[in-house]
Amino acid sequence: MDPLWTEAGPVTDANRDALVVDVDGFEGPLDLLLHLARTQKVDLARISVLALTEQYLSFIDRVRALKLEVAADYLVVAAWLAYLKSKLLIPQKPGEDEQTGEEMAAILQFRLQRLEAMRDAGTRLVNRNRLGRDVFARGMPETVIVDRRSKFDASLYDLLTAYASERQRNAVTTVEISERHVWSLKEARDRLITLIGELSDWTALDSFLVDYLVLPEKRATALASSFAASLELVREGAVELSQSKPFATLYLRSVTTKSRATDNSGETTHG
Amino acid sequence: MDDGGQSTVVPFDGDERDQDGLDMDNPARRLQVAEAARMAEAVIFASAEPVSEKALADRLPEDADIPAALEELKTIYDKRGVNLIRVGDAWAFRTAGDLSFLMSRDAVVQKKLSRAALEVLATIAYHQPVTRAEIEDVRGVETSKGTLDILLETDWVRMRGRRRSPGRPVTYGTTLAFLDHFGLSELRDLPGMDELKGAGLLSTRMPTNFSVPLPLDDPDELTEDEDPLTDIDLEELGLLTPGGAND
Amino acid sequence: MDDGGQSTVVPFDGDERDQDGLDMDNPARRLQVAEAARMAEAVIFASAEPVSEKALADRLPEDADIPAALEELKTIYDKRGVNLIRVGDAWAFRTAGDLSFLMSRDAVVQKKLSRAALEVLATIAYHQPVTRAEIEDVRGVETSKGTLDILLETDWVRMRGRRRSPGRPVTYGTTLAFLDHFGLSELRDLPGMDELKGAGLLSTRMPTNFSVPLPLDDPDELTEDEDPLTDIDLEELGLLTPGGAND
Repeated sequence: MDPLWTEAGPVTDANRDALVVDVDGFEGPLDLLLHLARTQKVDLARISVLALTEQYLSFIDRVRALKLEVAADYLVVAAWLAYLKSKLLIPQKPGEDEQTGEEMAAILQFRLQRLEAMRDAGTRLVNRNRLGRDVFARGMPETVIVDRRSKFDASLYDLLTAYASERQRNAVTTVEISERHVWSLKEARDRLITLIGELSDWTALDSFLVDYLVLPEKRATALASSFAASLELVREGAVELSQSKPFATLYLRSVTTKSRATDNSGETTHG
Repeated sequence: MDDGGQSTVVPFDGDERDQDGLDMDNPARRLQVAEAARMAEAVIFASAEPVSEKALADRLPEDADIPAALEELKTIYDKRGVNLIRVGDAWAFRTAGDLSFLMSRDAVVQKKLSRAALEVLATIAYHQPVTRAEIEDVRGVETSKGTLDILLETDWVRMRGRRRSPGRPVTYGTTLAFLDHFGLSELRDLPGMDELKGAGLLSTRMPTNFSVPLPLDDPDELTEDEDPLTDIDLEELGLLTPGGAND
Repeated sequence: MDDGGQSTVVPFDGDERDQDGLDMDNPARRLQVAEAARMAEAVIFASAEPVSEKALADRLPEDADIPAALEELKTIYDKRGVNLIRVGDAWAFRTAGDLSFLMSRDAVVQKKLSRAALEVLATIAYHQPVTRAEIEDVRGVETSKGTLDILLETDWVRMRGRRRSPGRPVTYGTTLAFLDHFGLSELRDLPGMDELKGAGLLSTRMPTNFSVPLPLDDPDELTEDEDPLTDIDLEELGLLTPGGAND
């Protein structure tokens, strides 16, 4: 995932800056979702994911109707939610080798709960008795007790910042900023994987991505570039593609997930 | 006090100690421990930073029973205006928490952590060792510049090493300074740690039984997707000195 | 111990006190003094300078009997590793005189590495084996011999060998002590370019030809274009006295 990113590093960066319309100060789509989920005023474990999906999509539609540019993160999640909604509404055909809507919904709930848990934990942490605010160390230390390993003092952070700034100072910094208004589908999918977790099972997303990321008149070309981007991801070994017949929906799944799963079980197999 | 991890730094006195750890009926031994406690007290008191048991061992006489001395000191200072606090494998005197109302005048203005930085800090603290990709997975956003580097700069967060997985990503964890700042003796003391672990919220992937959000009947019982803690887990939780043999 | 001077700051309870100064038979009063002692203890402990009785009076609750509290504290600490002492009209904690020998060992002042030294150290770590000229290429400025000498003195940097190239320049590398000090299990634990960027330490907008080298797998092994250092080399470099008799 990372190598894909750095390849397009500077360009992506510039683009990100241009696109960031912080949707009312939310820190990313998961934050927005958590906020919307709380408005349901029930335990996160009992929220209606379908209702949450509706809330989110209508929120995005409203923002877009105001002709405000919405950061791509939010659109990618909108695409995923639209897909989730379709899966929740249309009963699963038996024997289909892909995630059920219920499984996808459970993943979403898990992620919302986990984010909320980390937020609460952060709050509890800063509200503890803290050194230098509530509890204090000796104000008049008489000596510095050091493990006598070295009479020199430097931290890894010191070392790394020194190195980074040295290299930065001497690198010729010419940055090309190219203007693009739409994210490439490859970028979108990269983000999607970051945002929604690994797509471990066959997932059809392209049509939804295109709906949310691209203006209607550009959908045909976007779909084409999406397909091209998918092929490239396949070539790089990042995803697998599957299509049952010509013109049928394109399914993709992450390859890294599988290899990581293998790795966790002990042996690393390089493939 | 967990004696297990500490025995590694005290080389000689293992055989002198009986089952109860201290043979306090022996007046000579009692005096010896009291004297060691005085010395440990002086050294720890003199320093603003936590003093490691190794540093104490370096300074105190070879035959000093440091764990016993610390135990005694800790008891002596328990109800006082200044307490002896364990921070990882180090010890420090800190003013008692209930007196914070008195101390506010000494408070140095601390940089307020941004919400994002706090979230990243909590994610690192509870999930460590954790990679940047995993932090982003928890938060659903990329970590912007000025978040991780601020935490590294405060010296609450450090790079721990690399994950043994494809790409060998760098892992992050917290420091002794983190424990010291937030008044934690070890990571297991993190607020809500056990409940969060029990609820499966500290895993990078959704636990298989997650869709059943019923509270556990017996929080001590392992859930289906939990493995019993291995030594490596315990090390990570700071319950065991890395490499240290249990006694 | 001089009670006389203190009675002036205690407005109301003069008549409650008997000849011995404190009416310690009264349990409520005893508790009150103990609590005041706790507070005084915390305040004096945390203060960067000796604390006057007036300053204590400003800070502690109005009804606190400060002379009694200080008296009690002084008694408590009298035989301890740390004593409460009077400095003019103020109070401070000090290591007990008979234990000062414990402090003298720490007289070594830890030196901070200069920015330039840190940069050279980092350059050596990432680019090893590296010659002085190559360090210069990376840094864009000349490296003084003094800086290299300091780094050799840290024991984090060593001369590895000589490059098989004209002039046979000395190659530098890091030591095991380097890894140990910076908490790395191997050189490859040093974060790469992506990770430096991800941590916010390196700008994400670096030129496309920019790269950070992969540190050596095995820093102990000489690379193909390195010769080992001979005794003659060491003599030339002034690391070995001719004849080798002296150290």
